[in-house]
Amino acid sequence: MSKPKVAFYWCASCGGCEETVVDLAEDILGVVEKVDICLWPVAMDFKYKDIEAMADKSIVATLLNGAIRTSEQEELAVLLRRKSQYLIAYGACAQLGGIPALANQFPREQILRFNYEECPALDNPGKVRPQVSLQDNGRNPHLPEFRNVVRTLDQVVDVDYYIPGCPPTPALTRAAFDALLSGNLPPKGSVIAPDVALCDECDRKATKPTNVAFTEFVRPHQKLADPELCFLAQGMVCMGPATRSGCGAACTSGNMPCTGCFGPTSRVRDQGAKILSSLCANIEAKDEAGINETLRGIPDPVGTFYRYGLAKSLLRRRVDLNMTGGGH
Amino acid sequence: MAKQEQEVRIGFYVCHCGTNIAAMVDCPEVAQFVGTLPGVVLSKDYKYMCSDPGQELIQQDIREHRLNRVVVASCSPLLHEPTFRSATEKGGLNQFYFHMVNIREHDSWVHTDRAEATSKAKALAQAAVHRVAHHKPLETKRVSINPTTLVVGAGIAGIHAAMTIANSGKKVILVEREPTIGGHMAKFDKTFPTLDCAACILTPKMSDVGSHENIQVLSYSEVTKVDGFVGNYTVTVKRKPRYIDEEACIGCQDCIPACVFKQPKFADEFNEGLGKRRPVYIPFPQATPQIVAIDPNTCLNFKKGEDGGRVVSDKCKKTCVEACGDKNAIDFTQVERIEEYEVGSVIVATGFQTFDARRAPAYGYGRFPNVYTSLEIERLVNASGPTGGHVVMRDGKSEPRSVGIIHCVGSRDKKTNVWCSRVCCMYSMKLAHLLKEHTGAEIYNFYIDVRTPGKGYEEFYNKLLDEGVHFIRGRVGEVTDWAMTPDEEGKLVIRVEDTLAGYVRRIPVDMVVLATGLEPQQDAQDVRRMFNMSCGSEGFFLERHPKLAPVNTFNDGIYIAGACQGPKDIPDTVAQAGAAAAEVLALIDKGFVEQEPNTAFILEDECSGCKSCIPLCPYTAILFDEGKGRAYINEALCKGCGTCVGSCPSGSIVQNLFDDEEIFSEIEGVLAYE
Amino acid sequence: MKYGYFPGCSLKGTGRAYEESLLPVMQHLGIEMRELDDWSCCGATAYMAVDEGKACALAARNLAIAEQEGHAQLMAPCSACYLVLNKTQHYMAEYGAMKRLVDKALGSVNLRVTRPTPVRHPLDVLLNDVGLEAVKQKVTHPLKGLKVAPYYGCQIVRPYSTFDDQADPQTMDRLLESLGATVVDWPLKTKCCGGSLTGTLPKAGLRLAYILLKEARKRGADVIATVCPLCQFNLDGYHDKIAARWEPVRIPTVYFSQLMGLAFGLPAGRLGLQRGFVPMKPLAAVTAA
Amino acid sequence: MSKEWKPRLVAFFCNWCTYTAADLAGVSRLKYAPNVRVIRLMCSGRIDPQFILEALTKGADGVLIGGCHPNDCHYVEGNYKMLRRFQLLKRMLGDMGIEPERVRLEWISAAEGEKVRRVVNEMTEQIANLGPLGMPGRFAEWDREVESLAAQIEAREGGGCGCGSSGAETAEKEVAHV
Amino acid sequence: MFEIQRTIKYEADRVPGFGREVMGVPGCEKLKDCIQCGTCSGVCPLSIYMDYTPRQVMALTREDFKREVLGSHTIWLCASCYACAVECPREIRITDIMYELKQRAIHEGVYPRRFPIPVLAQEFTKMVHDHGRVSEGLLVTKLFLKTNPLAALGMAKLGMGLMKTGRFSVKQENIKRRAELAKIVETVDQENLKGKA
Repeated sequence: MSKPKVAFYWCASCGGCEETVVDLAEDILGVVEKVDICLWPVAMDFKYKDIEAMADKSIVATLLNGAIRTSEQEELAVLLRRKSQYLIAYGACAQLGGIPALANQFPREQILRFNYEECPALDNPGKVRPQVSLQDNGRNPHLPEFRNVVRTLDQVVDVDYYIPGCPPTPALTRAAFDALLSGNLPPKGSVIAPDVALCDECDRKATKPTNVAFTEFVRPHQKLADPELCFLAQGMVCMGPATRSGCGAACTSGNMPCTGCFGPTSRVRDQGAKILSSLCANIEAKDEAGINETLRGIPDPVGTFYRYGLAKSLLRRRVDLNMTGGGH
Repeated sequence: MAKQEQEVRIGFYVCHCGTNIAAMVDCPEVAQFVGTLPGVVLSKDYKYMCSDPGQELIQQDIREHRLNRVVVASCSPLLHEPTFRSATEKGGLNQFYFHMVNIREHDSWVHTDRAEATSKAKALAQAAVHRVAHHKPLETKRVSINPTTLVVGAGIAGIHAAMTIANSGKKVILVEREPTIGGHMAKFDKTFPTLDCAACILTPKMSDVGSHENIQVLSYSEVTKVDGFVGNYTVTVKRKPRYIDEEACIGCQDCIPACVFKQPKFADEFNEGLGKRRPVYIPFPQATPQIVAIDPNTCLNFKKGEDGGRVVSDKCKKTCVEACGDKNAIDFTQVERIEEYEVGSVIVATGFQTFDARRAPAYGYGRFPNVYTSLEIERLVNASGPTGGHVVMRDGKSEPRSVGIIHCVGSRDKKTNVWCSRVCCMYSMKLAHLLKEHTGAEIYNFYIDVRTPGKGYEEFYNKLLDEGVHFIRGRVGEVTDWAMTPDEEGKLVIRVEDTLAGYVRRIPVDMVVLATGLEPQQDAQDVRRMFNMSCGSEGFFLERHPKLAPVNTFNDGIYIAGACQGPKDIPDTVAQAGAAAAEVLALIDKGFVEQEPNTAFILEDECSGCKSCIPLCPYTAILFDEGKGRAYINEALCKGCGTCVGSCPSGSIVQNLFDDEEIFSEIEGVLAYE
Repeated sequence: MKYGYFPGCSLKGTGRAYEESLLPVMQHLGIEMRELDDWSCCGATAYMAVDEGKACALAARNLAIAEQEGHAQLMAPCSACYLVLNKTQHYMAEYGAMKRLVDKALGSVNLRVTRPTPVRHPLDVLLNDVGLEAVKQKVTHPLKGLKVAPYYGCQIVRPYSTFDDQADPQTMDRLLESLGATVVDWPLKTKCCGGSLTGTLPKAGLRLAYILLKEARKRGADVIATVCPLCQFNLDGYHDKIAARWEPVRIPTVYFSQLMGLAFGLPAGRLGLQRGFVPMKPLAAVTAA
Repeated sequence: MSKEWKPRLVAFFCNWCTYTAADLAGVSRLKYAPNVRVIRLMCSGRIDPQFILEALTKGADGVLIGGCHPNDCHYVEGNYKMLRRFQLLKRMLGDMGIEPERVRLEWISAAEGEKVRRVVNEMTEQIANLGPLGMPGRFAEWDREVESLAAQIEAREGGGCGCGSSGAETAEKEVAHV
Repeated sequence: MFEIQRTIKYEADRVPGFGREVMGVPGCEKLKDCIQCGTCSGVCPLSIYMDYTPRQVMALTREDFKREVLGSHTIWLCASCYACAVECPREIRITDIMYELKQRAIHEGVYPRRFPIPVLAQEFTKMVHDHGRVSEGLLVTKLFLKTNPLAALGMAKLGMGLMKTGRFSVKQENIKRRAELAKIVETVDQENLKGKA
């Protein structure tokens, strides 16, 4: 009997998730022993044709990382969905939209204009932009279309499991493989991480007093953080209480507050709204002026609370943007 | 989260409420629409759902159609939710499988377009249908009732309520902020319409209260803080120093004439400033308790030095202490004390204050000495008043030969108080009668409308007409002291339109009496906050329902009686005090209350122990288990506001009756209908 | 302190003594008053009786000019002007339809009212902006012994005024006291002087003037102080007729600003005092009496 | 949206003050716009910002929050907690392109039936002037670009690899990233 | 001998809708709240001369007795002292209602012809309209010539006195931008017409 086939694919992502696969270190050998990696563009050459040629459901599991922004990414998502028994959103971008989804605050036209015309580091005197289709000396090359909206994987195709994180940890990845290979699978749609917030595993938990009343918020670059004290007790926005655990509290151990990459728990529909609710309720001031003064320390609530989750948030995208490239 | 173990089978009922709903909402159409929604097994419209047959219908359907959820669209849940919950329970279901839709107060009564109102009813009904599918069976919790009752305010309302409860063998703590109980009624001379003497009917009751074994009177004291909930309140009472040891004082009053002030010198509050008293005084002869008080603002012993420090004047010879002798009741070192009492229920009977006549400047109160308020006249005609019942004007000798009584001062006026004070017509006529009786003067009543709805009241009006008292229908424009004609010289001139005769008239009188209206006590808002009650827009305490729960408030275990709820006369006040006492006794006899199970609880396995919720609870019901590293809620302390639930960043707190799923589905449902 | 100045028609006609005394007094106190360019009649009480919309539009023209000229505040000494300009602002704030009508009408001649320009009465300015202390400092000839009955009339206390009590106004009382005068307490401070009825319906109108004069005399006043050109005219101009109808009640009526001028030691001849029918006795004579 | 559009407002009212005030408005037969649908909660402190976002995404054109006046909260200070959340939420919604008028917080005591009438009417008018928020419609519009792809894939099922090309339809529709 | 007069009012004597129309005018809304207490008449300095007291005018207006109200002396006796409006316990702006009734009386031409008050109002208005300002001397002269030339004689002495004290002039005051004023008035007229259409 041949080894089960496993695929890795990447869409709008930074490559960090691939690093995690590499970070499995020698364990990757154990994985390779048990499975057959049939597709891994970062490491191996392949052609779309090869995948298309595969029988439907012939891949046991595809771990797809990155958000979905272009038509090519959509097509591959659809294709891999069809070829795979289990499609796994791997990492924050595929699960929640991730950092790329912060682009959902801007109209496509503005993004293109900046990147191809206005960016100070740019040398593009002809202001040439990529074309979807081009007639050139009888050639007719195509490029993927840049979509208006950044999407999570499950906003494009059906997803079976999610492995969270920016990037996911090797341990969770291994756990996912173990579950896949053993057939001991959680219910469909599960996030492969504990369903408890980060504080649960944070070393600083004990240092959080029970009577926090915020009088100011400071950002990490404004203050040298106490290496042991709960960040919230220091007035620093930490997304930990609203974020799943499972990362081993990597950031807080490294003296940085949690930024929320593991996404919310299963009981929460909108991670940003929840941390907002919790932080604000605990502000000390009672009058509008005082409250707003305290809140000056959070100059960009969208960027702060939805750093990874904007595409998956209830609003998904800046709502006054239309679909013809224009907007506010 | 909670698994739906069985198929959801919803019964939906839309009530016509006679025509209250049906006139503006097409009830059959709503029923028809809801019948098409998933999970709805049957959908009916009915004339009166709250009636017996309506409730019976629900019970029968639950049994016959195996319903496991019930939704009724009718009036406000604040009115009939208990009714339908009970019907649901009688039908054999847990009562919390019921949900109510408000399509009367929030729909048919406030809208004018039938199609729109019907659409809204459908949307609201759909929301309830979505929501009720997520309802879970809940149990109410029983809390025992502390059988001691706090009565706040010892006017006639507080006195009557306290006596009623105490007579049934239950303990009462009666708090009064003045040095004596009795309230306004103690100041009145006669009471309308029977003209029996107020003191004769009130003072025996006062001394009964003072000596009742079940009543503890805390006079010269104020409630400052209330904690807890129905059945179990902790009340903090501030005992103001009266500089008299209440245990030691026997009420002999020997100290009063012994005071270095040979003559009474200071304005006497009880006599509305018309009389004088000494720094050591007893408000009036029948005061209860019979204990003197020392007023630190006038007593030389408390004289303040230039720097504000206490400088005992050498003029104070402490003659009062000397007169007290061995009793040693006078204690200048007394300070304010704070005491705590545990009670199960509270009757708030804090009464009213009279309108400040200076706020109606056209009538010259405070400018012209012979313009009086009605309360001043009560004292002036009172045999135990400052003049011994001899009606003389402020010069202390002349009797008025003509008196104008102006009704509605500070009532029915958008610039001051808009409401009718209910008692002024009657007390004005009573004073008219008494003034006439005492002086034989010509009496003119100036009124907008004479309102005498009460037993024997119209007859009293007839009696006054017989006595030749003038009744002039017209609201007085002004009271002045400038004369147009010789007979106006030296008089107060009332300018008024006699609206029935159709002439503007100028009427010179010696004395003007302003029938000032009743308004909420100055500190009514503070009292309201303390007891967690509501106020109407005019500032009187709001009853739970004007007809069906007139002495209840929105806070269980807190009742109101008397004029703090709205202007009323003595018979109505006493009736209401009795009603409040009956409510309290019913509560005590039942022994327990069932609490709405809307408390919150923390999902232990899912709490991360972030402690965000802990400081948010105003009742310190959330605690942290250091061992488990999790927070937990002490259900007994939780009052069910849900603030922690809305704030839990990982969604690990659940509020019964208002859990996230229920609310999300309600939101979705209310918007699902276009 | 700077104010736009809306004199109104009367201060250029029968009430010119008001302007003649007010301007130097204000100048003496260091207050700059700039007369609105090409102001038009406020409409007074008569216009309202003919067409409310036009009345508001015409009054608003002056508010627009004040705004155009950049005045933060507008001083209107005449009671009728004070009332009408305030009333126009109230109507525009309260009634959307009225505001739209006025905007349209003003817009047709490129005028615009975009913000409320506070309309102030000189008494309000003197008490609340200048302050009685500053007034007192300027007093060189205190009005010692002069018994003055302060008469406010109707329209500066009712119904839009916010600077004084409607039933028992005090600002002029306190101002007169600060000039050293003795203020006579009388109950008719705000009673109607008869308004325009003294001319059109003397039987009714003059009676009101008569009552005021009679009561002032009865209470021992040497002089009545007014704030309104029409009140001054009614109390000063009809003594013969009142005497013929009822009884002689001769008592001089002057503007409060004239009394201020006297107290400040400004030349009496330049305060318009010669314009009254019933002359005010020289101060010395009063004081001696 | 075939019917004439009318604003739809979802209101979250606290049980003790604003819900009671709305009952009072009913008992007093005050008339107001029928556009608001009330969801009752025990306290404004219970209002999770998720509820507001959920209402907006499910089709509400505006959300009204009613609580007890400061110092009057039945639960001491739940209303302050809502006020604090509201301050930041309003700003955040602005950053997300939602007009501030669409979300409104009002303190309405049990006695202020008249205020319920006024606020609902005012807000209905304001939102009528703003026009629909129409989030469900926007989501559908946004997702159309994905649906069109799915349709294309369906159409050429079994054909050669189309990866890297968006097909003629897309090219026609949109020739360049301009 | 005495003449008897019929005082009964029939429904036909009413002009239905009149009251509601008046209450629809800015400033007059609160008339509906009147409780007929008579405070207005009680404080009105001129009520003693009125054929109907202000209170009665309120009642008659609300009950649509248009002819009685517009024909009454009361509305012309109102001196705009605002005492009634300030004292009214129902906050009815009685003075403004009086203005409205005066306007209607003039508009319908039912005011007493040689009664000087409405003539004054109209002359005043005309002068403001034409010249932008009021020249009091000229106005009063015109008024007396129009209403009661004989009475003018009685006023001659007052006029002389005014002239002597430099307060009387028959010179017409004018503003510069009279066309601007005319345009404002014209625009209001047009808008009023539009409103009626």
